Amino acid sequence: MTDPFLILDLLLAGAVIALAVATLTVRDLFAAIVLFIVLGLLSALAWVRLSAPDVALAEAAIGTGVTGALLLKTLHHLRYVAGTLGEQTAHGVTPVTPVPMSVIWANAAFCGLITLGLAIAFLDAPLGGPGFDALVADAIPASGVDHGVTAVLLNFRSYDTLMEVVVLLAAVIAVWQIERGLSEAPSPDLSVIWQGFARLTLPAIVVVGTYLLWKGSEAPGGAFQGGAVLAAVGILLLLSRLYVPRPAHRALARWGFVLGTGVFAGVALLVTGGGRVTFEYPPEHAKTLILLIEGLVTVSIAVTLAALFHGREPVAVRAKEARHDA
Amino acid sequence: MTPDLIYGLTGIAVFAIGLTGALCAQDRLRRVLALKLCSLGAGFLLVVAAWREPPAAPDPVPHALVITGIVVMISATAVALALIRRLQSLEAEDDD
Amino acid sequence: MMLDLIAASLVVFGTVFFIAGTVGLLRFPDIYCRLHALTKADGLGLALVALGMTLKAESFGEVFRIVLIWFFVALASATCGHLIAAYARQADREGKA
Amino acid sequence: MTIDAMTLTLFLPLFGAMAAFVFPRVATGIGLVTVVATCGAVWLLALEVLKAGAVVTPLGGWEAPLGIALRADGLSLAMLAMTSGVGLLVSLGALDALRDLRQRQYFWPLWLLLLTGMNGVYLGTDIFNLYVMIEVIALAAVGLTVLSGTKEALRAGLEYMYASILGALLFLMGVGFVYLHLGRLDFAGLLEAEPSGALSAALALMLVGLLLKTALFPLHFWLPAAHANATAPASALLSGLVVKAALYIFLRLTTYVPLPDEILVALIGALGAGAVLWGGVQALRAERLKLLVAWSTVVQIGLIFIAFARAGQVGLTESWKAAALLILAHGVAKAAMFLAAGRIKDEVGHDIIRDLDRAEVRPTLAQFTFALAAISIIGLPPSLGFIGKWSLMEGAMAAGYWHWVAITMIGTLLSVAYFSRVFAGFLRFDRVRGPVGEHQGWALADVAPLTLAIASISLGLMAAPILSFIELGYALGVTP
Amino acid sequence: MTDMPLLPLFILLTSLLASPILFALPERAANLRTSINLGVAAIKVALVAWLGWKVSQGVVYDVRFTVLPGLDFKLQADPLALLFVSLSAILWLITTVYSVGYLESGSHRARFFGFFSLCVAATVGVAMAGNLFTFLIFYELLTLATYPLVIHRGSAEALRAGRIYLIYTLAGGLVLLLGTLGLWIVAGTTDFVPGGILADVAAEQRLVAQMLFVVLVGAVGVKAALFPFHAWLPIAMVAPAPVSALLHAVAVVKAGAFGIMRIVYEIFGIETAQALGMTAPLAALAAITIIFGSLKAITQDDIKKRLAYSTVSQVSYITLGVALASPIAAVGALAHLIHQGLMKITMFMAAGNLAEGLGVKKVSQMNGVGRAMPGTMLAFTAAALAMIGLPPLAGFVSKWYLAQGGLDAGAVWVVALLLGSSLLNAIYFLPMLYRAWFRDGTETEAAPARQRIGWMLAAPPITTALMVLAVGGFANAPFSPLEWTRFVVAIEYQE
Repeated sequence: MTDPFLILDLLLAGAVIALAVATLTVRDLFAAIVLFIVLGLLSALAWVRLSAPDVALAEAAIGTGVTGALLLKTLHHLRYVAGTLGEQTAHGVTPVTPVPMSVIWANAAFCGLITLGLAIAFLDAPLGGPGFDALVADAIPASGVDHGVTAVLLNFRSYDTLMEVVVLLAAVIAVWQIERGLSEAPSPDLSVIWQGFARLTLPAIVVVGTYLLWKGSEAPGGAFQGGAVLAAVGILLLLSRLYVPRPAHRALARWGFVLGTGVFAGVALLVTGGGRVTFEYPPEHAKTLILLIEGLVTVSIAVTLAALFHGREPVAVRAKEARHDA
Repeated sequence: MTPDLIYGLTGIAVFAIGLTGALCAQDRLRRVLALKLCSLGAGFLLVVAAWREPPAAPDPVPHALVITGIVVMISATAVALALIRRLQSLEAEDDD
Repeated sequence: MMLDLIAASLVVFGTVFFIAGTVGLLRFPDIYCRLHALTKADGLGLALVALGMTLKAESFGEVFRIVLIWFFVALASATCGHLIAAYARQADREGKA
Repeated sequence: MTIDAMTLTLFLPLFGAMAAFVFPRVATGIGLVTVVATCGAVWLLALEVLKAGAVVTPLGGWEAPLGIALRADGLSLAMLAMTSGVGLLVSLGALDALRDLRQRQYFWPLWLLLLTGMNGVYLGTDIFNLYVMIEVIALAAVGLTVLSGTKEALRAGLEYMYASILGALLFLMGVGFVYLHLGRLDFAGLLEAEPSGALSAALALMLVGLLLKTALFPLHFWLPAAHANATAPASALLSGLVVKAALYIFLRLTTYVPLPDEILVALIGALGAGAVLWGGVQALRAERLKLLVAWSTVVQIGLIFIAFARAGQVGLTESWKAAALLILAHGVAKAAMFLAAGRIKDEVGHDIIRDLDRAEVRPTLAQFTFALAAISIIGLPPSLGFIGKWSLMEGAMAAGYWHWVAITMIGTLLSVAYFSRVFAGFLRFDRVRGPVGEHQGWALADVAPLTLAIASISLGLMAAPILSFIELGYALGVTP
Repeated sequence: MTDMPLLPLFILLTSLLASPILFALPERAANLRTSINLGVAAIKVALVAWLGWKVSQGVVYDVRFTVLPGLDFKLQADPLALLFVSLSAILWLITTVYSVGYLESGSHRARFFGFFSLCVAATVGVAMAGNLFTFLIFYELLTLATYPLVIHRGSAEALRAGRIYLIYTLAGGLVLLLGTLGLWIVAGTTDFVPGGILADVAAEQRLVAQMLFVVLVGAVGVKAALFPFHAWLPIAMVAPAPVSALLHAVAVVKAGAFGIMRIVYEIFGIETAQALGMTAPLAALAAITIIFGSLKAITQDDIKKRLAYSTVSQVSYITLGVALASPIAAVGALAHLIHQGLMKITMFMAAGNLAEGLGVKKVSQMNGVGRAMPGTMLAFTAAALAMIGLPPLAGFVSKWYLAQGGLDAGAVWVVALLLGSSLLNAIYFLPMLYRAWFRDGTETEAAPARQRIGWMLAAPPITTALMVLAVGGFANAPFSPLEWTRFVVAIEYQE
């Protein structure tokens, strides 16, 4: 073995695959979600090994952190509705019939075949092969930022990024639409200690989130990671009941969701003219504009993710109406 | 043997596991988990594809794509979970 | 050289505590004991590892960040431990009643 | 600030969606204005394309492959025009169909986001960008599917969501393989690609993902319930427009990277044939009107894939046009049909086919609209559907592929059979007590579907200009 | 030169545009509906007359626009088209009067007249189609527009009949589509050209041309009720009387027969068709249908069904005349297209009057109806006698030419066939006449149902009966159908 890190790589890879299998096979759903969270964190670690700290941060914060919170909240809701709170169940909704061994083997064989086919194709491709490396290197100086990933996200492929924020917007609209009038499972009664913890950590998280955002132009970090960390603030606030959404906040929330998208798209349009096309920031203002966009997009992402966690639109639902609506 | 090879195959395996789970899972929540595995596998593949033998820096474009993919995936997950919650409530009401 | 040795042994000690904590998690009979093993042993393990890392730090800023990480992890694990214990006790009571 | 028409077609609905979401009270007004304005933008773009053949904008000033370029040619414009045109009429139909304030205030932002996503697909030239766009479409479409809030709709919506996510992830995995092989993600790169294992895997993953999204048999399992249980305008959008986005990507991909294998081509054709037969039989058995219409979508998608299958075969490179015509025809006719079905359901109070003839109220205008749309979907002259079927059969016969001809004909007969069940329900009177008024149940809301249905028939007479238009800037083997 | 090149289009549009207006009219606006109906029908007759005048002056009409590259939507007004157009225009006017009277108290009148108008538009389109592609369009439109009329009564029986009708005709349409596509592929055009367009193809790919012949003629043979595709016609008789009268005597079955003419004369060319060896089997099939239809007619007790089987038999005279490949027989065939239309529409309207006025629907109930409804029954009698072929009535003229054509083509069996068929005609028509005039009606149950019928029901059959007499009696006058027929045949046979 030439590189001792390869042992780490192999261990990590083995753990990732084992966790993936375990996530789907472990009986208790709560355990499955926890295993999934561990899997996400280990994947993030692997991605750090692959020199992708931005991606690792995003995965840890959004793909694992916020997603994990969402999954657990949902599981809580399902168990509350089913009256199985505090039990270990293999199902959230419908009772699961035991799976015969033959099906399991068939699944394994199917999974193996897919892996095999894709692996052959993967080995066929040139590793470390062609890419955008040279193009990015050439274009970075004109992009207004120094960090490659941020340059790609907010300049070279800013269109994708705008649409990504649009996806987030679509999600929150859809969730509000789906959950209107949904009566909520009461959140667990968290003690004073939790509230103290929240009070203590919240300012620090805000600082970290802002730092990640600010740092994004030159080092790993940026709007999405920062936004996710700030969303954690929102989630903590919601869980600790330090903040309770009220119907009056609805309009503000709507503005909060569209703020980032609106400014992003607006800037993209405003810079046009004089031979410049959409999204073509004038080089002398590029950094300012990108920072402006990133800042506001961060706010929107944070608000949106927190809203996705909270779920239903904060409306005053009278008990009778809720019943009828459902 | 290089890290990209190891993690590339890992990613493919995770994707395949997720795919199998998505097709076979009986429980709604478990299916979401399976789909998350697929997305993780795809993330692995792109991160691996961006990797270059050090000291060369990796290609930032796939990294940006994976970040986008992660955000897209959480949006989709949130919607799916909202559907599951709502549906469960409706079905529970019917049972009453 | 001396510093390296101290740092390394601190990290190794820390790891030992981690392993002990993990064994406890797997082998102890009920949730309170497990929690006990996890929070105490892991807290100490983390502190030792962090301490070892600070000795190897290149700047004061790095030391500061390591300390910050330790502080928040300790805070979080204490809170979580409390929450889990409280939740388990509540569930136990309801089960008995 | 000088904004080009292409950007406008994308950003207008986006801003409209945001405005409609932020100001829910005036969402309807904002929505209508936006859709009309989008139609205007498409018109401007059409003028440019007519002049130049194809229009390209490298967004951010970064040329592909580093940046993302928007490109409009005849085909993409035909899709855009269909989307905004059908969208406008469905929007008008929605004015009446959505009576619940809360439904309305969510319908508009979701529908406008859907429009953004679809316009983005038709202008996109970068496969990762297409992935993001199909996700925009998916989330908005699921939101629309469950607009009615019924349990059935939610169940169907969840299945749809799973299928959508899985399809998108398969596509994303394919994108990963394309990057591995090529190091770039634009269409031009695909066109120059050397065949390899990685490229085949990429193509297989992407195509399967798209098949799942377009619901080609046997991956159609999610479609009938989703389209049947949504509210009528949502069904019209889902069935008429949304499945077309994935079909369009499929068409683009298979023309830039021709399907490598005869067997693969035959497989796609066989699946199309399976869709035609299975969907037809299911439509014959469907108990509810909207479910029948949804199954007929499965059939039509199968027919379109039969055209695709031929597009991959040597000497039949022109048959993509048949596919394009069928896509356009189905888009217009199916939107009309779902809106009409919704109107019938509104007036009669249910949409159980067996009991349609018990109704004392016969919304004749909506029924007439339904029948007109059925003419186009069955493929009777002179509708656009007929022209599409004609082109498909012409190509297949000229090349001696008699099995495709036979499948098409069987499909036509099946569709006659299942639609005549509905007509019988419309026109039978001996099970009603009391007089039946022919002119009851007419409403202003019938205008939108009727216009669509008439368009689906009369566009057939305009097939020649449509054909010459979709060929603009779309030459095979030419870098986009 | 022509001062109005779009005249054929206008003729098409009169009834096409009238139909949405008729649909939209409220049920109670009966007077307005009648005015529109009659007005449009009259305008159409006037336009057709004008067209006829212009065409006889040698003006050539050709309205076309491109639908697909190389494929045109084409309307033309050649003499053959004119023959059929004038028949449908005039009979539409008469039947409209009849329908107004017939449906006076019925329901769904808006829908009825809307589709009725659409049917006529389709028939006119079939007549004036300049190529097979256009023909196909209107042929299918005809199917679709007649379906709601067939099931107009909305009963379970009507719907079953409608389904059978739809399956037969749409399947036929699908086969026609197949044939048209095949023609388009092998010939590169679908235009109707006197003398045909397939001479070269037939020489090189004989088998392909033969298959094409079978497919195309088989497809239109469904509407022409050619054996064994005739089953839909008697079943479709559940439709209201005006529908049976106009559509199943004139529009639909004639569209099929007309299609056979177009295909044999102007797609294949009579010489090519003969060379392909396809005319003899077609003639045989026609002969079988003639005898079969007549035999079936004898066994029917339902008046309309008896008439329907008679139609099956009589329409095949046209096919026979075409298939004999002799100019004289062709004159007979074309003349029969007109004559049979006039005769059959008279009889159907009379049958409708019997049902309306006396509740008589079966042959066995016809005792003494002649005294109860003398006008109607006189018309019926004239038409029946003409149908049997009593000289100098219309049916005799066409049969005479057919027989001569048979001799001309060296097929002596045709004379025997015609004699036999006339005998069978007599067997199933004469008992009806006998019952009507010579049996005492007081013993029938129908008498109590007796009610007076209005002039709108009584006049049309008498008018058409007079026309039957006229076209037979003045067969050789200028502008009579027979004369015009000779003119057409001269073109088709390129003499």
